[in-house]
Amino acid sequence: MIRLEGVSKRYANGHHGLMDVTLTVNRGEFVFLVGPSGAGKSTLIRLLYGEDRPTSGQVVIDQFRLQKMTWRQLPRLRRQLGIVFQDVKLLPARTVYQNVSFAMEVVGASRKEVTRRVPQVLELVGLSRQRDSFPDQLSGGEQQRVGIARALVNQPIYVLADEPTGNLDPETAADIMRLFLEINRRGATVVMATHARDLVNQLQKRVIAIESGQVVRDEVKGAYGYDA
Amino acid sequence: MIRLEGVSKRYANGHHGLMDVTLTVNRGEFVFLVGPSGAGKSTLIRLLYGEDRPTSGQVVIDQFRLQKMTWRQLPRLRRQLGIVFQDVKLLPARTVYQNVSFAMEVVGASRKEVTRRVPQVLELVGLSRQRDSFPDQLSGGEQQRVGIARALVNQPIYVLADEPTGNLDPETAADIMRLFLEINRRGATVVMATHARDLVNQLQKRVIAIESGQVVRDEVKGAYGYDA
Amino acid sequence: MTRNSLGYLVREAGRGLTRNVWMAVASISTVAISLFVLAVFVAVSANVNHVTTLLQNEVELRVFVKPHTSRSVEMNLLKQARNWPDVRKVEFFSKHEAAQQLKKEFPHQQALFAVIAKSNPLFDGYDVYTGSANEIPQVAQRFSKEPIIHNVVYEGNVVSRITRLSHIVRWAGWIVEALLALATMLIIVNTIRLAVFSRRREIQVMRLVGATNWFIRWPFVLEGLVIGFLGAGAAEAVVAASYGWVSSAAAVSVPFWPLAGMHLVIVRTSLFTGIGGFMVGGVASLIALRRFLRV
Amino acid sequence: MTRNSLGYLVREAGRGLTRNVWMAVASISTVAISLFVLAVFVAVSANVNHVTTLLQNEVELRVFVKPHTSRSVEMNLLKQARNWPDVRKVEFFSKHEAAQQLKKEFPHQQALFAVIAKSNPLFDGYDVYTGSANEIPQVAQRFSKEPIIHNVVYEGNVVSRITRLSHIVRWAGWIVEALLALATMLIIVNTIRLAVFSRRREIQVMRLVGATNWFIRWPFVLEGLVIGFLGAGAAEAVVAASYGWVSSAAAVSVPFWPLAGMHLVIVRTSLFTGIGGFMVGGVASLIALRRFLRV
Ligand SMILES: Nc1ncnc2c1ncn2[C@@H]1O[C@H](COP(=O)(O)OP(=O)(O)OP(=O)(O)O)[C@@H](O)[C@H]1O
Ligand SMILES: Nc1ncnc2c1ncn2[C@@H]1O[C@H](COP(=O)(O)OP(=O)(O)OP(=O)(O)O)[C@@H](O)[C@H]1O
Ligand SMILES: [Mg+2]
Ligand SMILES: [Mg+2]
Repeated sequence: MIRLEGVSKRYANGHHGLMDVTLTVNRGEFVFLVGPSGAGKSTLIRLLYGEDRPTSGQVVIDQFRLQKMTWRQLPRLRRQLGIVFQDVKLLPARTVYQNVSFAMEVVGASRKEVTRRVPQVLELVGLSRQRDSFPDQLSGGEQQRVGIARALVNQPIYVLADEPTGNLDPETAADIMRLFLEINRRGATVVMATHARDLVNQLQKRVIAIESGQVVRDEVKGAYGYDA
Repeated sequence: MIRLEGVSKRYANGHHGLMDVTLTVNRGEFVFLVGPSGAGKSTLIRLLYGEDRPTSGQVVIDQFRLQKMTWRQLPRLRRQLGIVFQDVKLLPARTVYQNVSFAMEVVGASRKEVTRRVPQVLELVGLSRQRDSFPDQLSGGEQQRVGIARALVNQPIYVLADEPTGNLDPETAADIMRLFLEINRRGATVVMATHARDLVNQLQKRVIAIESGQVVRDEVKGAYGYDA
Repeated sequence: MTRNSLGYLVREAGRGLTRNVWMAVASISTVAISLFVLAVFVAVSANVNHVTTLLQNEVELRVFVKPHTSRSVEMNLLKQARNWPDVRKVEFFSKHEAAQQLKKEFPHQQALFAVIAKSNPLFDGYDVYTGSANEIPQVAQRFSKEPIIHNVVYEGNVVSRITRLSHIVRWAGWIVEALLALATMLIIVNTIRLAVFSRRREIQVMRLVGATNWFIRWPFVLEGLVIGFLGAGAAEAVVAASYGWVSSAAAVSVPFWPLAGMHLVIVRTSLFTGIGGFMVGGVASLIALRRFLRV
Repeated sequence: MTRNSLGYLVREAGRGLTRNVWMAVASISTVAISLFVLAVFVAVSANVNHVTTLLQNEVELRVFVKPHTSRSVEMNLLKQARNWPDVRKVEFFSKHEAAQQLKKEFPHQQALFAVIAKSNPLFDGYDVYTGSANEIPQVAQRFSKEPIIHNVVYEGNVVSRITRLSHIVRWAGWIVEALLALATMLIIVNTIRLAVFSRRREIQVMRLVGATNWFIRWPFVLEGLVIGFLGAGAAEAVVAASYGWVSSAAAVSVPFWPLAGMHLVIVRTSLFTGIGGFMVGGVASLIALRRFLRV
C-alpha cells in the first residue's frame, strides 16, 4: 500500500512541487497520474522512491516510512520497486543487456536467473536485436524501452513509471501499455504518470489528476479529461 | 531547400540508420517525419545539421554541401538552423534564460536584442516564471519547452524538431504545435519528427513516413497513417 | 564475498578502466608522474644519507701519544680502546706514518719535509672512529684521561661543518620527503576525485535502481587500487631503469662518491610509491564517491 | 574583441569556475601543489648554485715564489697578475704568514712549529682566484712561466672533489629541474583535461547550437589561465612564507652556510611557477578541448 498524508514539497528555489497531497494506492491497483506539464507528477513519483523528501507530510510504502529512512536504508525500499524515469537514466558505459542485468545483479540474482530473464524482458520490449548496443547507439524510443525493461526485469511489487511512452510511436506505446497491464494483472501495483490521452481514455483505470501540485480529481474508472 | 540524394547511414556497429533516402524539402514547407521507434527519423535530422555524416550520398541545404564541410565550417550552417533535440541538450550550468540567450550570443546578437527577444520567446512557450531555474530544476516538459525556445529565438530559416512534444501534455503540445505553424507561416521551413498522431492527422501537412531506414510514404496532405 | 560478486567486482573495475581509456591514462600517468617525483626525491635522500654515513667513516678523533712511550704500551691501549662500545674503529699510526701522510697532503713543501726527515717532530697516535657524532666528546674525554696520551684533536673545522650540515640535510630530507609524500597524496586524491566526478551521474543512477553503497563502492575502490598500482609500477620501473643508468654513469664520472646500492633505493622508493599509489588510490576512490552516494 | 564579447568571456570563465566550486578547488590545489614541489626544488637548486659560487671563492691556486726573491719583484708580479682577465682576485702572503696559517690549521703539532720558528722552511707566495674553474690551468701555466716562481700548487684533493661534485650537482640540478618542470606540466595538463572531460557534453551542445570553436575555447582558456594563475600564486605565497622562515632558522643553526637571498629565490621560482601555471594552464585547456570540438 502506498500512502501519502498531507505531503508538500517546496524546492530550494521556492517553487512548489506538491501542496498538501493526501492519497492512498492499494496493492494491485493501476493508477494514472495526469496533469499539465509542470503539475507535479514527477515530483510525486520522486517522493515515492526517495530521490526527494517531502517538506512536510508522510510518505509510507508498506512497512517503509520514508522520512525515517537513512541513505543507507533506501536500497532496501528501491529493490521492491521498478522505476521508469522520465529522463530514462541508463548507464552509459553498459550495453542494453548489461543495463538490464545490472538491476538484477543489484538484488543479488543468480547468474542463471539473469541469463534466463534478461533476454526474455528484452524480447518483450522489442529490443532483442539491440542487446549489445550502448545507450548512445540507440534511438530515443529504444532507450526508453531499455528503461522499461530494467524496471520490469525484477518483477517488482510496485512499478513507478514516469511518462514511459513519451518517445514511442502510438503503436509501440500501446504494446508497452499492454505490458504494464499484464504486469498489473499478475499482482503488481502500477503508478504511471502519462500524457497519452488515448490510452488513458481507453483503459478506464483509476486516474488522479494533478494541477499546480494539488490533486484536483481522483476517479476510479476515469478518463484523461483534458480536451485540447 | 533541403536535398538528400541516395543517402545511407550505416553506424560503426553495423546497424543501419538510413538506407538510400532521396527527398527534397522546399523553402517554406512544413514536413512531418513519422515512423515507428528506431525507424531512422533522428538519424535523418542529425545528418541535416552535421552531427553525423552519411556513409554514402549527398546532403545539401541551400548553398551548404554537408559532406564537403569541415568541423570549422559547420557553425556557419548551424546558425541558419533552429534545432530541437530529442534529448533536449540544455546547458546544465545555465538558467533557462541563459540557455536561450546563449543561442543568440552565438550568432553575435546585440545585448539589446537579447534582452528584448528572450523574454518574448519564453512567454511564448509558457516559461516566464521559470526564467531563473536551472535545467535540473525543471519538469521534463518544461525542459523540452526551453529547448524549443532556444531553437526559435533566432528566427531561423530552417527548424529541425525531433519529437518536440514527447514530454508535453496534449494541450501544451497543441499550443507548441501552433507556435511551429506560426513560424512556418512567416516563412520558415519546418521538419518535425513526431509521434503525435492526433496533431499530424489534424494539420494535413506533408508527411514522410520512414520505416527501417527507408522512405515508405511521402504525401503532400498526409495523415499519421499508423492505426494502433 | 561470493564467487559471483567477485566476478562482478572485477568486471566492473575493468569496465571503468577500459571504457574511457583516455581518462584512465590521464589518471594513471598523473599518479605515475607524481610518484616518480617522490621516488626521485627518496632516491636522492637515500644517497645523502649514504654519503653522510660514509662521511662518518672519516677520522673523527686523532689522539696523540706522549713521546718516548713504548710501542707495547701503545698497543695495549689500542686493544683496550677496541673494546669500548662507543668506539667503532680505532687505528694506530706511528710518527713515521704521520710524516708520510703529511708529505702526501703537502707534496710541494719540500723544504718542510727536509726538516722532518732530519728529526721527526711528530707523534705516534690513533685515528678513532665513533659509532655516532654525539659519542665523540665522551670518547675524547676517556682518552685524555689515559696517562700516555699527550693530547686529543677533534676533526678539523671543515669536516665538522660537513657533518653538521649532513645532519641538517638528513633532517630536512625527512621533512621534505614527508611534505612531498603529502603533496603526492593530495594530487592522487584530487586526480581520482576528478575522474570519479565525471561519472557522478552513473553513480547516482546505480543508487536509484537499488544498489547499496558498497555494491557501488567496491568496483571504484578496486579501480583506484589498480590506478594507484599501475601508476606506482610505472614510476618504479622508470626509477629502477634510470637509477641503474645514473649509478653506472656516476661510477665513471665521480668514482670517489659511491651511490647508494640499487637494492636499497628500490626498496625505499617502492615503499613510498607503493603506499602512495596503491593505498591512496583506493582510499581516494572512497573519498571521491561519498558525495555522490547521497541520493 | 568587442566590449560585448569581452563581457561574455569573463562571465563564462567565472561561471565555469564558480559553478563547480569543488572541482575548481581540486584543479587549483593540484596545480598549486605540483608547482610548489617544483618551486621547492628550484629554491634548493638556487641554494646549491649559491654554495657552489661561494666555494669558488675559496683559494684555487697557491703559487710559491723562489726563496730570496726581493719583496718589490714579488709586488710587481702581484700587480701584473691583478690585470689578467681570468684572474678574479690574487693575494700575496709572506712565508711568515704561511707559518701562522699552518699553525692555525694544526694547533697541536707544537713540535713541528718549534722547528719552523727556528728556521722557517716555507715560501712566500700568492693565493689566486680565477673567474671559473676551467681557467685554472691557463692561469697556473702563466704563473709557472714567470722566472721568480718556484712552483704552483692546485687546490687540495678535497676541495677539488667538492668543486667537481658541485658542478655535477649543478648540472644534475638543471636536469632534474627540467624533468620536474615537465612532470609538473603534465600533471597540470592532465588535471585540466580531467576537469574539461566532465564538461564534454556541455561543449558538444555549444557546438550543436552553432558556436564556433573559438567562441567555446576562449572562456576555457581564460579559465585555465585563472586556474594556473591562482595555483601559481598559492604555490608562490607558500614558498615565500616558508623560505623566509627557513632562511631565518638557517641563519641561527647553520650560520656558516648563508642561504641564497629571498629576492633571488622568489624571482627564480616565480619564473617557473608562472610559466608552469599560467601558460600551461591556458595551453592545457586548448589541448583538453580539442577532442570535444569535433561534433
Ligand atoms: N529540483 C527542482 N527545483 C526546483 N523546482 C523544481 C524542481 N523539480 C521540479 N520543480 C518544479 O516543480 C514543478 C513540478 O515539477 P514536476 O517535474 O513534478 O512536473 P511534472 O508534472 O512531472 O511535469 P512534466 O509533465 O513536464 O514532466 C514544476 O513547476 C517544476 O519547475
Ligand atoms: N550512434 C548509433 N550507433 C549505432 N546505431 C545507432 C546509432 N544511432 C541510432 N542507431 C540505430 O539506428 C536506428 C535508427 O535510429 P534513430 O535514432 O534514427 O531512430 P528514430 O526514428 O529517431 O526512433 P525514435 O522514434 O525511437 O527516436 C535504430 O535502430 C538505432 O538503434
Ligand atoms: Mg515529469
Ligand atoms: Mg528519434
